[in-house]
Amino acid sequence: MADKAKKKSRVFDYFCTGEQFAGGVAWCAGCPLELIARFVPKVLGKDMVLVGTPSCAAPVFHGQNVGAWHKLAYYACVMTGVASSAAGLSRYYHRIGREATVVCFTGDGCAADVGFQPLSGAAERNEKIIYLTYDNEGYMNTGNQRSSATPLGAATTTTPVGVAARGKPTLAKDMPIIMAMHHVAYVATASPSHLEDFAKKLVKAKAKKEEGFVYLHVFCPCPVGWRIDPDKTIQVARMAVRTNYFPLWEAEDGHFRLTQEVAEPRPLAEFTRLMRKFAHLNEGEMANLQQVVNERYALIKALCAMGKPPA
Amino acid sequence: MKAKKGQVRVITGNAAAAHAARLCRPDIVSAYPITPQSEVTEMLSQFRADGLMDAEVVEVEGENSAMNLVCAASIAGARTFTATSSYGLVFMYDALLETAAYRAPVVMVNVNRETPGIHAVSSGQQDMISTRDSGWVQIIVEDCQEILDQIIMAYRLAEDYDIQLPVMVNYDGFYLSYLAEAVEIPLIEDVDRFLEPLKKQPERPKLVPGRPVGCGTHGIELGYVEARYKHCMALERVLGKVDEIDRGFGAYFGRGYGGQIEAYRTEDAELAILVSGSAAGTARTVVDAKREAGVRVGMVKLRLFRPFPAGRLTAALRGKKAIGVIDRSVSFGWPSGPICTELKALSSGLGSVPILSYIDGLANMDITVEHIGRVIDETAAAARGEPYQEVTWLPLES
Amino acid sequence: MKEIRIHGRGGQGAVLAARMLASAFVVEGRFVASFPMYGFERRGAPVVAFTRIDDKPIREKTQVYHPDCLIVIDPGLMKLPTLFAGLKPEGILILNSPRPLKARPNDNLKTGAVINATRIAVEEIGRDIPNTCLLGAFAAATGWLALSSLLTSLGEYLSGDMLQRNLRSVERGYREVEVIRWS
Amino acid sequence: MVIKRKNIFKNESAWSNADELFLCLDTGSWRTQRPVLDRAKCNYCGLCALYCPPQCLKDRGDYFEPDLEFCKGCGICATECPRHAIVMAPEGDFADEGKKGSG
Repeated sequence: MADKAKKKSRVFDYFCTGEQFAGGVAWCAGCPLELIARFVPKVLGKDMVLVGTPSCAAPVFHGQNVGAWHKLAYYACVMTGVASSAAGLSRYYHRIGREATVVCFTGDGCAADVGFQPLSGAAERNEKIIYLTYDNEGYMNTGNQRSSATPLGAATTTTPVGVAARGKPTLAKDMPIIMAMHHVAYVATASPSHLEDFAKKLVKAKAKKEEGFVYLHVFCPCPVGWRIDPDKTIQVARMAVRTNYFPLWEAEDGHFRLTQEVAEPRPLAEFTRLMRKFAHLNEGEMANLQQVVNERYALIKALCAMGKPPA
Repeated sequence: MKAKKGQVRVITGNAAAAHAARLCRPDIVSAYPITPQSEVTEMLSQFRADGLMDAEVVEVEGENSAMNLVCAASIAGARTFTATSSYGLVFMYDALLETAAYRAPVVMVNVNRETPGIHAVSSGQQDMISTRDSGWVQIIVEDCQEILDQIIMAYRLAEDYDIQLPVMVNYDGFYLSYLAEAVEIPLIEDVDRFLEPLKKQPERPKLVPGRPVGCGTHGIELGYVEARYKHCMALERVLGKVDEIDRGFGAYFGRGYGGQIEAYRTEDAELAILVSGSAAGTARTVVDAKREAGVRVGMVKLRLFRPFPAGRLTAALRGKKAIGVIDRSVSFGWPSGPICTELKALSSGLGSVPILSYIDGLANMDITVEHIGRVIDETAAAARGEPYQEVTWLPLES
Repeated sequence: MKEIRIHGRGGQGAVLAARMLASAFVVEGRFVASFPMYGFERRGAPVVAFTRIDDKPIREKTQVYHPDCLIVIDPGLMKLPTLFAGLKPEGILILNSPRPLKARPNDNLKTGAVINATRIAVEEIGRDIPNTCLLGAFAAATGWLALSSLLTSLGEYLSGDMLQRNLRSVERGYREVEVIRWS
Repeated sequence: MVIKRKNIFKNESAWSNADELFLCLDTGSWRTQRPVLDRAKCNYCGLCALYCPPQCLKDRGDYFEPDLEFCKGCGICATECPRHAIVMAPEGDFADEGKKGSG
């Protein structure tokens, strides 16, 4: 048993509190959102105040009448008001000296689209909050419509494939880079496939939110919308990292660093073939998407190469 | 008891609003500038910068964020203040609904201005009318002193344990926002004492880290109905509470406004006009002049628009032979102005007397002495049984 | 009740002048109401401001249509076709101009007061802000207001060196204004 | 009008409260396949527990055991187990056993 204990994953050491959600909640089988939602409070602790909005998370985050699916202090708000509501909570808790970790938890549809303005505003004001985006690359709660985080070429119900259309014609908004360019305290990407990396970033986020705004962009493959077998979502997330489709990095006070540099990145096709939303892409379209991945990765590399800014 | 005295200064309506907010010691202030409200936002930032107000002032990137921010802060336990106008008010519409349903006791001034579409940087109550069904308490005031006093009273109302509702204090853009007149600014210690009863009541629900509670749950069937019902009942309680707070304010500071409505020379009047906002001031002078000329006219100033003061309006207007109503906005889909349309809903109490609707004061156009004179003359004619026009757009017909 | 209409351009201090005037009357225990009418706040664009003074509370919230007195901060505004609109008989004009009035510009005018407020402002304040100088001229030409009340009211709006400079500007306006009375 | 019904919410507004009512779904009934653990292969690394979205693998001291009360049968634990100690078996094979029971 002693040698077995040695093998137990170090990730468990990051947990400072127990499960905050009910055993059975309404998320799809295999959805990494459930994993992320249960994981985050365990690392951040019980002073977390969760701020949420209509999204795949809402049926579990919001209660039903007086009943609740979790034990966290929770504030539900309109999609346009997540970051600003969190700022209101955080400002008051700081004013009265109450310990609190105010965490916005929204999908990419809120963060990158309808809730973007207040998010950008809160970042610019360096509000002492954590904003976590789970990126499933579309509006999944309403049935897989495109968002501005939907990648080039992806098929969704509003960017379908037909004789006159080939999926989404434009690129995904590069949210974590956009947020890093707000010069906030801390920005990081994370993946449910790399849980220790994720846990470290949460720990750092909790500390950095005392200085200012923290933005976490977490990859969240959707088994339903992307058409992935439920057991493969973590593999898809892992392959997104290994192909540099979703590089794991952080920017602490403007200092960029790859936290999981991939020695020999795999071709993008090894990622796209795990799901159906890219199944229609021809060779040229695949090459275009690969080019996008290469360019975005080159940007991250260039930012990392700048090193620590002079004091 | 001797009325508490303050310092008299010549300040604008906007400055009166900012001073009122400062005097109530808010925890969190957040507003986005917009003409003709900007002076309020600027002054609050200056109070903060000068160390005259110990509040967190958050310069948000839009009105929607301002309302979400103060709503959430309020739910955390803060006393909050915000200010807006027109485009800003409608931009925060979703958050307005949420703030009301969350029963967050936010106090906001809305500086009345025309709404988007026919672009107009000018006065009009259309913005307030457009948010009528948001579940807020809506109060309309007449002059700079009333702006200041009503904001202080608004906190007593909003934060009352039996009420717990956001309160919107409306005043005319330009005509009041930029009007400079002598205003008595109370001492902050006196305002503290006036607001003191709020500290002696049960604690309203607050979002506290570590407690397993959630503000904003799904209302499922009867849960939804119950929350809606409670909201409507709270609005009903506002009616009497507004009068009570007004009386208390009058006793303490020596200035009262009548609560839900103010009836001016109506008791022995044969006919009456119903007016709100800055036009009520002008209407007084016209009523006085017409009285001199032998016309038995009175005026009712509508102060509370939501909830609608049906009982007190009926009592003040019952027995009048005709009523003229001046609206500074329109009611899309009804021919008469919105306040007039609502008054007509009281016909069971008022009897089938002529109710004449006048649309005036849109887009900064003046509700002049002549216009109000015409309203009184035509209402008097209707009271005598002469034929009358149901709806008159005064600027188009004078 | 006296009603005053002030014509100026954005940046010349018409709105502030109206408020200072109101404050000065409050010093004398009078009731006042003052407000400007403009849309966008733009430097150089024409601005109108109204001030009412009375011995009892002022309830009218309308614009001023029949002024007793006009204060014109910019001589170029004399060309405005509506400048004298509604002026009451026995009307008073307070004009900032480097040139004296050649003729009676309006039949309702009884008193014309001209002061080169721009020159005085440049000399005393160092910038072309003629508003306070014109208020001094107003006090002298109308006799409605004591100079001392005006000087007191300035303290509510200005401080330090700027207050001192403006006080000198007011006093020079009061002393140097040239008043013509038509019969 | 007098409403006699007992209030659902203690407050004026609609708040949830986990202390009053902690909700839970019977997600164990969603399953069409279930994880079956071969304890001999398990090395107690815990990756199955970490990756399980509903977090329903229980730490038994030297192995992790699927708790079928809430397991939705997604199969992530089986796919992620580096030692292939978990296999997914059709739920129909266990029709007689109810929810409980595991490998």
